[in-house]
Amino acid sequence: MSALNLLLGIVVLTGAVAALSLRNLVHCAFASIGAFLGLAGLYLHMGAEFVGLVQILVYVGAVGILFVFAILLTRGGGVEERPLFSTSWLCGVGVAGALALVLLSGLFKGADPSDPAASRPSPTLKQVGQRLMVEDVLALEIMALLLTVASIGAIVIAMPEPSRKEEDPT
Amino acid sequence: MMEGLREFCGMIWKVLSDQPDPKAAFLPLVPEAWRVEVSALLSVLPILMVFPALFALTTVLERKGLGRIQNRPGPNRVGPAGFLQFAADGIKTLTKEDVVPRAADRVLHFIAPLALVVPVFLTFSVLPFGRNLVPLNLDAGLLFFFAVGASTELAIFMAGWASRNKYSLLGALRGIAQMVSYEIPLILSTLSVVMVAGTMSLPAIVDAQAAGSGDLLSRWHVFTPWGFAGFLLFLVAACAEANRAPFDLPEGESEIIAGYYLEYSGFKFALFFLGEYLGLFAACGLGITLFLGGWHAPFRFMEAWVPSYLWFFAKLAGLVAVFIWVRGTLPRVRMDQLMNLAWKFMLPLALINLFAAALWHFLGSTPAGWAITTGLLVVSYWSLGRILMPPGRIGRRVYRYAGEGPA
Amino acid sequence: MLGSGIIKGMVETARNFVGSYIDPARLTTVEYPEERLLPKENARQFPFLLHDGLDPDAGLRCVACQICEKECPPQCILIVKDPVKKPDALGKMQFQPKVFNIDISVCMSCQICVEVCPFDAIKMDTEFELARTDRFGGLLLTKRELTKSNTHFQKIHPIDAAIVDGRLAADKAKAEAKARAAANAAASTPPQNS
Amino acid sequence: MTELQFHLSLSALLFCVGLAGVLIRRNVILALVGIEFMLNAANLNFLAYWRYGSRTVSMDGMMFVVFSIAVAAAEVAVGLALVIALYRRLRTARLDEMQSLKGCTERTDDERS
Repeated sequence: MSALNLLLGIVVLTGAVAALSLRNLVHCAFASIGAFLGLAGLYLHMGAEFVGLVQILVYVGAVGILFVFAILLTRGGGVEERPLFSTSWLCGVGVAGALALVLLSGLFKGADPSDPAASRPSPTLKQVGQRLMVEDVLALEIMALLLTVASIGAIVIAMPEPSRKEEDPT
Repeated sequence: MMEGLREFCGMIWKVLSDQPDPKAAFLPLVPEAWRVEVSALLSVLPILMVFPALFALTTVLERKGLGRIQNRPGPNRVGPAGFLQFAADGIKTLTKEDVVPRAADRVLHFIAPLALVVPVFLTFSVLPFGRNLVPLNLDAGLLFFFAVGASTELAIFMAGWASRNKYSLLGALRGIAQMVSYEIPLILSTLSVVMVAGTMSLPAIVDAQAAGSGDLLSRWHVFTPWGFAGFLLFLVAACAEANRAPFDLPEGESEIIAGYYLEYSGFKFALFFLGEYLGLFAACGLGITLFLGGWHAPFRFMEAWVPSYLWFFAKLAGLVAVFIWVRGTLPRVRMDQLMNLAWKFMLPLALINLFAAALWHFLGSTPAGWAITTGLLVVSYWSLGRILMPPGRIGRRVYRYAGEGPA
Repeated sequence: MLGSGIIKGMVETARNFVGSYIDPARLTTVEYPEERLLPKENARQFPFLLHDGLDPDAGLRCVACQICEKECPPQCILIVKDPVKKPDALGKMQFQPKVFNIDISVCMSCQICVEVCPFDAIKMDTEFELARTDRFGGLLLTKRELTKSNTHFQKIHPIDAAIVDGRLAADKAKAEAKARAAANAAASTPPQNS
Repeated sequence: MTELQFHLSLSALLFCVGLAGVLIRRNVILALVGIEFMLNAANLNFLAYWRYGSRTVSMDGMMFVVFSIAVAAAEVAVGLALVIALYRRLRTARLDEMQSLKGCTERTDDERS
């Protein structure tokens, strides 16, 4: 566990906690983007160059911008005056905390998995491309279809409905 | 003393002339423990020095050039022929009061200019400036360029939102809409190069364009039908990405005053200005790398005389001059025209160009390949232009009071 | 075809760019502190007082009649008459102003003082470089600062100056002829009984 | 703690933070952000097992992450479109105010404020 890894882990966790607890929604969005960037750093540090860069491109360049736009479109730009958390927040935190306890205890109780990968795998982009385009090409095609359907569906859902008055002549 | 000077000059010469590893001249002088840090510093410092200097020079030359285009002399007061204008501007911006609006979000207002400039500097790290002169030879260099470049949109939003000014927010939203829209044709036009060269590493793409021993002219991608079309698409999209005229809607002075950096003054404003120009340089550098042969000279024999990085910077200057020329010529487009151009014209054309590049990959540089790809691109350009701008819908403009109007 | 207009425009701007280096007539800009345009004949900034000859005191045309002071709409002129008469350019004894002040922060450049002056003693100047480093300095002009030579007037308003000089010369000639006739008619009579 | 354990525990914590956010935040958009964190935690898990597991030569973990990121992008696009459509209809983006399925379509005054 290197210092850089630890630092990136702290960035990710603080970003995530801040994103879900800040009062100003735009700050939440920026904090979540910080967490995504930290994750991208972790991926890059693990040697997954392609995935790390895709993480930046998708999460910072697209998803973060989408969050910000959605916040502004739902008038969430200001500071929230009303309570942030639901009345049963204790329950939610309890469930999440219990899950964390279970996961962590399982993680550290089991046999200590030693690092077998002494050699750093760093697949070249060509290998990744071969894998995507040759072996997993069906999954890729399905993914392309899914993305097309999702984008068309998103446009259809978010399109303004024709106002009732125009529809109804009465 | 003289001996040391001569040695130093020899070292400089070793760096300036195209060495296999330019840093190799310096590194043996450094203690073993510090080599990694010094090597990184030697990679980073030239970028941090050369490009801001280029920015300073460009601001003066741009203003002079625009002046000449409008038949006026341009700045000519400070220094010889006005060439020290950038120093005056710099001193002015640095000593100005840094105003932060009371309602502004102070933290984000402070971070925004940094969040713009830092990624732009990072994009330079994958560009090959010369033979063996690439700071970071990434396998996915192009992906890195776009991934890092995408985060400038966030900085723009940050600036616009944190200022708590409706014009700032409008400018930021315009900027994001424009950059998101033009990112698609930009990436698609570069993908044609990736497809033909078969790599995303920028030095490898440059190598793919080197002239063979038998070639008279270099095999630059711009000299192929798909490369030419891709280069034009790239230039237009890069112009929009860099928010330059005629796509400078995010800052449109006549409509929203200065857009997202309306509430910035002093040093922060200077940082935004710097970031904008550095973004332009980075886009030009990418265009040179992908389409104009990178640091290669047009003819093979020229590469022996002139160092490779000089070719790169000469091409960079040429491209920046083209952008200035376009800025001096075209008026700002309207928002709907901007979106129509991106989605209805450039996106289909970029996809067709990708198809043409695929055809080229199979047909090669044969007469059939040339004829088919050229025909495909010209026909699609012509028909898309007809659909987008049917002749007759836009008539000849008649001036009521001047010139050829009705008597 | 789409894009031909852009190319046409680019050619036009390139022609302007190159042309501005080749053909200096294209550059219409006047680089002001070094190069100056001649002031326009009808330009008017603030009034000044005229004097004939070289001595500003002796040749002052103003006779302190105070018409301009009364007519001035914003009341920016202050005249204090000198009780002692002095000979003017024609040798006639006339009053002169002891104080003649114009507050140009109040003056609105209406030129009424010029219109009403029967002696052609006050005219509009074309001097426009009135900027100062101190805020209130140079706003109150005294007689010494206001008095300028007739040659200055001839330089800034040549057409007006020719008319005025012609009229004054005619008056002077008439006065001299009259004086000569009077001298010839009655050589012994003293000149001061009008 | 080994590298694998570090990454796995980070992933577990990130997942739980995201889960807590989904459960307790009243804003729909932040619930979506929480879901994104949970997805990212899963991605981190995949990559950690790929990198520190026994079969590093096969790129299965990476492929899972690539496809997962694509799914996440699609999910965010549709989810935010839904949020915007809901906002347009109900004029609110808060989960506790979206209660027409509870049967109380008439909101009382104190709830509306």
